[in-house]
Amino acid sequence: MGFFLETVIGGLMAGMLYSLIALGFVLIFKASGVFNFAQGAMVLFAALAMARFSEWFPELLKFDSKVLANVMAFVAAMALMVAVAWLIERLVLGKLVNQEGITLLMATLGITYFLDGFGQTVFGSDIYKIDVGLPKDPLFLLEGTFQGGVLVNKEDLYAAVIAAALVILLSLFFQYTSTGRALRAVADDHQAAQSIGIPLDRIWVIVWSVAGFVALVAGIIWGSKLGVQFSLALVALKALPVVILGGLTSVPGAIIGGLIIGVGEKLAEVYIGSKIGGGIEIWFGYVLVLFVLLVRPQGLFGEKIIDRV
Amino acid sequence: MLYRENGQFKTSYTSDLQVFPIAQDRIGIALLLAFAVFAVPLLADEYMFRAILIPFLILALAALGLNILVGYCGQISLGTGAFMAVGAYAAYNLFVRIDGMPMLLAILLGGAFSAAVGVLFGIPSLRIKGLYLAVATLAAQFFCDWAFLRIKWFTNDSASGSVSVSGLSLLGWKIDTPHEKYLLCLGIAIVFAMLAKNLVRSHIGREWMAIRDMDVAAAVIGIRPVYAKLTAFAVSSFIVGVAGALWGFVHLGAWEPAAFSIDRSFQLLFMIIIGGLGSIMGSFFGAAFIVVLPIFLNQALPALGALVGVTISTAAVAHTEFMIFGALIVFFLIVEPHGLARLWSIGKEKLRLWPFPH
Amino acid sequence: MQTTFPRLMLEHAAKRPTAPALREKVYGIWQTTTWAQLAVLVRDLACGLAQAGVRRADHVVVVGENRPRLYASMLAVQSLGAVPVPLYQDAAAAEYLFPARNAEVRMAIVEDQEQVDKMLEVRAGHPPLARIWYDNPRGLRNYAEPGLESLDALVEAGRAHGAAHPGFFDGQVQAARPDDVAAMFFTSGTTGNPKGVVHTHRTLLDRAGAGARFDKLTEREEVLAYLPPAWIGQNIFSYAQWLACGYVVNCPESASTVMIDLKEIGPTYYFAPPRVFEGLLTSVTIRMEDAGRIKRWLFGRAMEVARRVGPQIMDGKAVGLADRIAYGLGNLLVYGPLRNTLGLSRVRVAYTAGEAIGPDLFTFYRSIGVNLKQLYGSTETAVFVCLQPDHEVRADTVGVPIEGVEIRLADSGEILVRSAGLLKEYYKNPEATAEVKDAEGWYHTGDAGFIDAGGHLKIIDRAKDVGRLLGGPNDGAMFAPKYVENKLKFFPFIKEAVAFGDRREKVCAFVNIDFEAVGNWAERRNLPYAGYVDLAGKPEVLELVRECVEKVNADLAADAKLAGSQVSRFLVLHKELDADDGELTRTRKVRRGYIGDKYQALLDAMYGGRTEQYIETAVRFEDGRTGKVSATLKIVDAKVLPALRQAA
Amino acid sequence: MSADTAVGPTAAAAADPAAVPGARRRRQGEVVLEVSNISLRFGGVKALTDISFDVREHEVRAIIGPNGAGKSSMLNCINGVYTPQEGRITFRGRTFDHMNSREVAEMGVARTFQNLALFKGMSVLDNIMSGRNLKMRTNILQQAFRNPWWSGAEREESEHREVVERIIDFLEIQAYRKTPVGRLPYGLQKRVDLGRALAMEPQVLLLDEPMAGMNVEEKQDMSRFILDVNDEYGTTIVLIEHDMGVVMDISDRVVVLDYGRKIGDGTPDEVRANPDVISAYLGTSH
Repeated sequence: MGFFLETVIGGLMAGMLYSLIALGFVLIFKASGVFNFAQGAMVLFAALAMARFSEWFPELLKFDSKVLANVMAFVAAMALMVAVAWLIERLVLGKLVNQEGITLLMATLGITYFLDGFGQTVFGSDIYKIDVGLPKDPLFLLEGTFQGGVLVNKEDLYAAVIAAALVILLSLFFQYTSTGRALRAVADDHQAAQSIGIPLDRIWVIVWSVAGFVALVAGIIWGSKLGVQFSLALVALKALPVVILGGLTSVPGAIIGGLIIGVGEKLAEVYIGSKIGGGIEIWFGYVLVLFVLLVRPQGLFGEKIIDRV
Repeated sequence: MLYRENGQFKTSYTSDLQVFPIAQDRIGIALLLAFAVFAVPLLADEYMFRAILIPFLILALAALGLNILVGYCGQISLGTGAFMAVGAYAAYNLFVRIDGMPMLLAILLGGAFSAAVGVLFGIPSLRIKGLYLAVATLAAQFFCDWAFLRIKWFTNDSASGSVSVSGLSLLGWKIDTPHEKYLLCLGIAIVFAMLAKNLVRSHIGREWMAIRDMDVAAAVIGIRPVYAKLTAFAVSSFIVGVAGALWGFVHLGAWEPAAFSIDRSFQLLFMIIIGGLGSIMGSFFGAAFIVVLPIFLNQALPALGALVGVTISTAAVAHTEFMIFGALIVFFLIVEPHGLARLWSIGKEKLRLWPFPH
Repeated sequence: MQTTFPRLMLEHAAKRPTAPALREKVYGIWQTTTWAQLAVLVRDLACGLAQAGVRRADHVVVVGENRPRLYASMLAVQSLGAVPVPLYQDAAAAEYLFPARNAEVRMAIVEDQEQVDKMLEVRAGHPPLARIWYDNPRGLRNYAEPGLESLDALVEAGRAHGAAHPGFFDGQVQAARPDDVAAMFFTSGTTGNPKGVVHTHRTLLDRAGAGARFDKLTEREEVLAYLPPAWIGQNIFSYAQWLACGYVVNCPESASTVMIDLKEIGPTYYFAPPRVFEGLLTSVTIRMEDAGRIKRWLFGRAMEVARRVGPQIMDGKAVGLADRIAYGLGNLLVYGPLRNTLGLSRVRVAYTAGEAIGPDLFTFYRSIGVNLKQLYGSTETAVFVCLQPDHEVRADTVGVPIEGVEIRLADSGEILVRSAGLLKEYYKNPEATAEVKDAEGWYHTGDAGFIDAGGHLKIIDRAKDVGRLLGGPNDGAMFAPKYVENKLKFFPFIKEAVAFGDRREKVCAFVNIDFEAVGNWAERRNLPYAGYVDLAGKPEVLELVRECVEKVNADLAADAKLAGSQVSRFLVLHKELDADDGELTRTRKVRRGYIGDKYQALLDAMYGGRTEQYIETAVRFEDGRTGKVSATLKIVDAKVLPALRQAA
Repeated sequence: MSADTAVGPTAAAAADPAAVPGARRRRQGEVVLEVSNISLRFGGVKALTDISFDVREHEVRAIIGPNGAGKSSMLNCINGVYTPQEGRITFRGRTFDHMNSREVAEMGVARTFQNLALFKGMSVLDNIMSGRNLKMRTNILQQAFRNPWWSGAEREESEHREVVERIIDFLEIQAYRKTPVGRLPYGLQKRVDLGRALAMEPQVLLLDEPMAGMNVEEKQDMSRFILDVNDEYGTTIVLIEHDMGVVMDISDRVVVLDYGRKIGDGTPDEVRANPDVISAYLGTSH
């Protein structure tokens, strides 16, 4: 039982992080109808930036306050992500308005490759550390209930909390800020939004910046967990089924989807994987989603699509 | 400029329906083939065969298959690598488990298995569209990666998890020199290119394109989306599977699942984007481009660096390659969504109208 | 030629049954009718017509585009010894009425609904028109008019009738004599009713054969039939010579696809009036303007070379090696492709006729390697009178009298022709016939001209317009206004010209500038102008026109007979001559007399030696409003050269 | 006269609406298609409410109404693009409560679309050829191995090509045969759309605003084509238009919709006289 709970909790933690990345997807899809395959690349890029900046600033400016270094690195990285967002809007999306989803998807594939290449050219391609002081030591809960209690990694806990906070923050942002409402308007109908004078290009820059911010946070958390390396980009691939499961356009969907898949794949790994050679996390989420889609083509929380003729 | 079309009038539909209705084109293609079959073997050295020609032909074949699905039927797929893998491993198992199994048959059956799997993962495409489908195909990718890595049966319980084949022969003709391998691949590529061309210019091809361009209208004129999409998946994965088998058997000889990873899927997707969506010819252009570019960069960049006195590491080259591919994809999607093939046909039109611009 | 059209057709069918006789682009492909199939079709049609009551010497109207079944119908009519009367398919119903009555037409074979509607109108005014057959049933399903049937029905009926009366058809064909009437062509005279020009099998075939031998035509020629079949030119090239030589006639898919079809077929024997060639050239220039700089440069250079040596090479004259190479290169890069895109790659012989063709236009085609030649002839002469032999081609002559033609010049300068190809008569119009055909069988062409030193015929004008100068240095010299005007109009800057001089001591001319051409010219020189009147008055423009005039004068001086017609004074009119103001005919021919009276003041000024003259004229605008334009026109003197050779 | 000035059959055969419908009405048969009590909702929005009408063989039946009256939705129900929540559709005696596009097509119902739904990536020829797909029998293998010498697929292609060519000829678009549809002017694209529908050799032809956005000549041509189709092939025609003028000329009976309800049904004259129709059309009538 304790083991089960442990697994579930572990799943939830991982799920939270998936949601975090999924959130990036959803934001961008809602606002610009782009299925941003590059989200993973952005995570890697942001993490790389964060990691290297936090090394470079102390060297350059000759100080050794970790906090300061991290803060500066964070700000710089964020600025970089905004720049990236701006460039993507200028050079890519701006030129592909009103194109089909497929085309845009492929474009983001291009962006992915570019960012991966660019990031590693600029920041190097070794494994780097991010240390924002997340505690690494484990933590035992409910020791009373079962003997041995339930082991939870503190780092995960913090991460989950941060992720949750971010998710809530963004939902609020969408609900209550004017920009947020503008974003929703754009998502619902580009032409209409434009006609009531919402500047699409600026909105897109904002959205991509927000996505960049999310990517940065995700990057920091995963980075400090696994170390910053190319494989980070692949974490995004884990998040894809989450988005689809939740429904491309739904923020809560992204969160719940994340949790479902996080828990689901852990349980599956533990209870099924062990019997069939293990490592089934890689595809579990996808196959799960596949079956869900057969029932609900628009995902759990997505809107139904009607063809007008 | 080279065209002299006066007097080339068609007195029957058959002659009007030819793949190359213009005499000059027929001559051109004949010369090209003759060159590929007779001249290239004389000119190319071992490295050429191994590093460029054979990979080019096989990947072109795979791209061709993918193009049928994405370019003609408009169903995005990010799982091509998986279907190549299925083809390769199926062929492998047939080849090693059934003794006396002819190589070619094994390869074709590999394609057949791949087709079956393709249809299986294509089924979602009946309910779901575009982006959602992309994810479904990714499912295929990851599942197959896993299956061929973890399920020992597929790899014939080989300890290392890598498999290998040897003693290739075709109807008694032993195929071991690169030259022979090249000819084998060339032959298969040509045959499949022709078959594919026939399909896309027949009514099945029109059904695919109809679904791609305007699925509601297609349904209204009586095209069954189910049939159209699944046939596209089947044909596509069949060709991709054959390519996969060739990649394993002929190009690699010994391989691991990594040979068919998601990167392979993306690489093939890039080939058809750059080469030209919805164009047989384009698949070959794209493959040539993407096979040659890295090799070119590997030569050029360090040399360039040397000029300005910078030493450029192989890693750097690899990253530049990434950047260039990424940039190119975006560039083509924006500037010429129909890729090199379109540029080619525009050039051809210009030659036909020469000296007039239009 | 001891034969008739139907017999020729049957001979081809017997000799080369499977060879293509006609091709028509239908449903996207060139559907072929072999000679054998044609023979069968003609037989059925003929039997059908006979059953429907067609008798020898009846007239049957045939109206429509070039369609194989209409060709077959003409053959069928001829096989019965009856006379096909082709009429212009774009004419209005009213214009059919006179021919129908004049030829007592009882039956008509037409192309489609459009023509049927017109024929039904004709019938209203000419009840005897009892039977009408149509080739294309589209839109005619609900027509219930009596005597209206499809050609298919006719063929059916004919087949039955033919089966019932074996040997009937062949009997009819054998009964036909070469001197029977073969066809009647209505020429719209400038005044009065059109005249029916009657030709026999002999007359048409004699000329067709002569023309064919002249250019060594074979049965392998390909011809595209796109001009109205009612026009004798079209009839000779794609009917008479078709049967005489047995080559292939191709019918385009539709009016909108002629250019595409031309390119596909690539005819080897091509005929078109200058208008068509001009249209082609214009399209070339326009399309080249959108080309990139390099291409334009290449094109320009290539055309220079072509202009310089092209015609000589065409004429088989010796040219320097360097030039040969340059031309060869040009041929590879420009002329060849150009011919291809125009559909003229395979042309062996191309003819133009009907009106004078500008030298630039003419030489353009020859310089890019199209063997374009001129011929002289008319409906009455069954076209072939004079043709230009290869290697002896010039822009301002129409070639040498060919086999079987005698030419004489009347003192008036009028050209008289005698050949076996002359019309039999004008139908039911003996006096008109007598006017043009004298006792010794000379046909009076009504054209004035002369044979030049090289033995080539040179047309200068309609005989009735040729005048004489009176007094002055060249008293009594021949004055050919049209000839002068044409020479002037060949300059792109000059749109219209009117030359005066008959019974005057010297020649003076009114000139209309081409607003567009001169406009561009002015802009290139960034010469500002307010509008037509302003531009026409600019001294620079007058200078420009003077150069043209003097070039013409130099040209005329070279020719003893015409030296007197040089233009000594001219002015540039302040308004464009316009049919709405009665200055031009609807076919844009200048009405010299009317203009002379209207602008009397200007004429007087010119001959009165004044240097300028104020004029005010009423004009009618498109929208029917009328207004006045006024200007003070400068009168310019042009250099006149002495005649080079003394008159022989 | 030169090549470019010849007059094709186009110019003359201007439709004479006055005469032709008379001819047609004589050929009018019994009811082929009957729509009864159709109601359609999107979520809360009511697109159609309790619509009933019938279509007789060989007639030209118009459905008119202001924009947003639910005309297109009606067509979409008939050929199975939408599934109405209530109501039945009876076609040649068979009754359906929802149609499936394929079945509808097989039963011989074709349609054109309001805002062109052509296959952008294909030539005019291929677009119209695609309309033949139901009539094509050869299987994938035969097609893959097609060749000029011994091939059912090749023969099939040629046969259907000829049918299609007749349609191209009928619609007078010979000059554009191999042009990609995208490059054609709007009016011609409409013709291709019609051609694609005709290629199905339909018994009933649904036309969704065939003349929308056309200039006067184009409208004339189109009306002529519609009438010709109706005469030559006896095809029953159901057409939607918001432009009353044209419709009244060419149709035998007219249904009028407004806000998803039927407000009138009858011959053009009856409908013209109908007060509801007049009020519905105030301002919008052309």
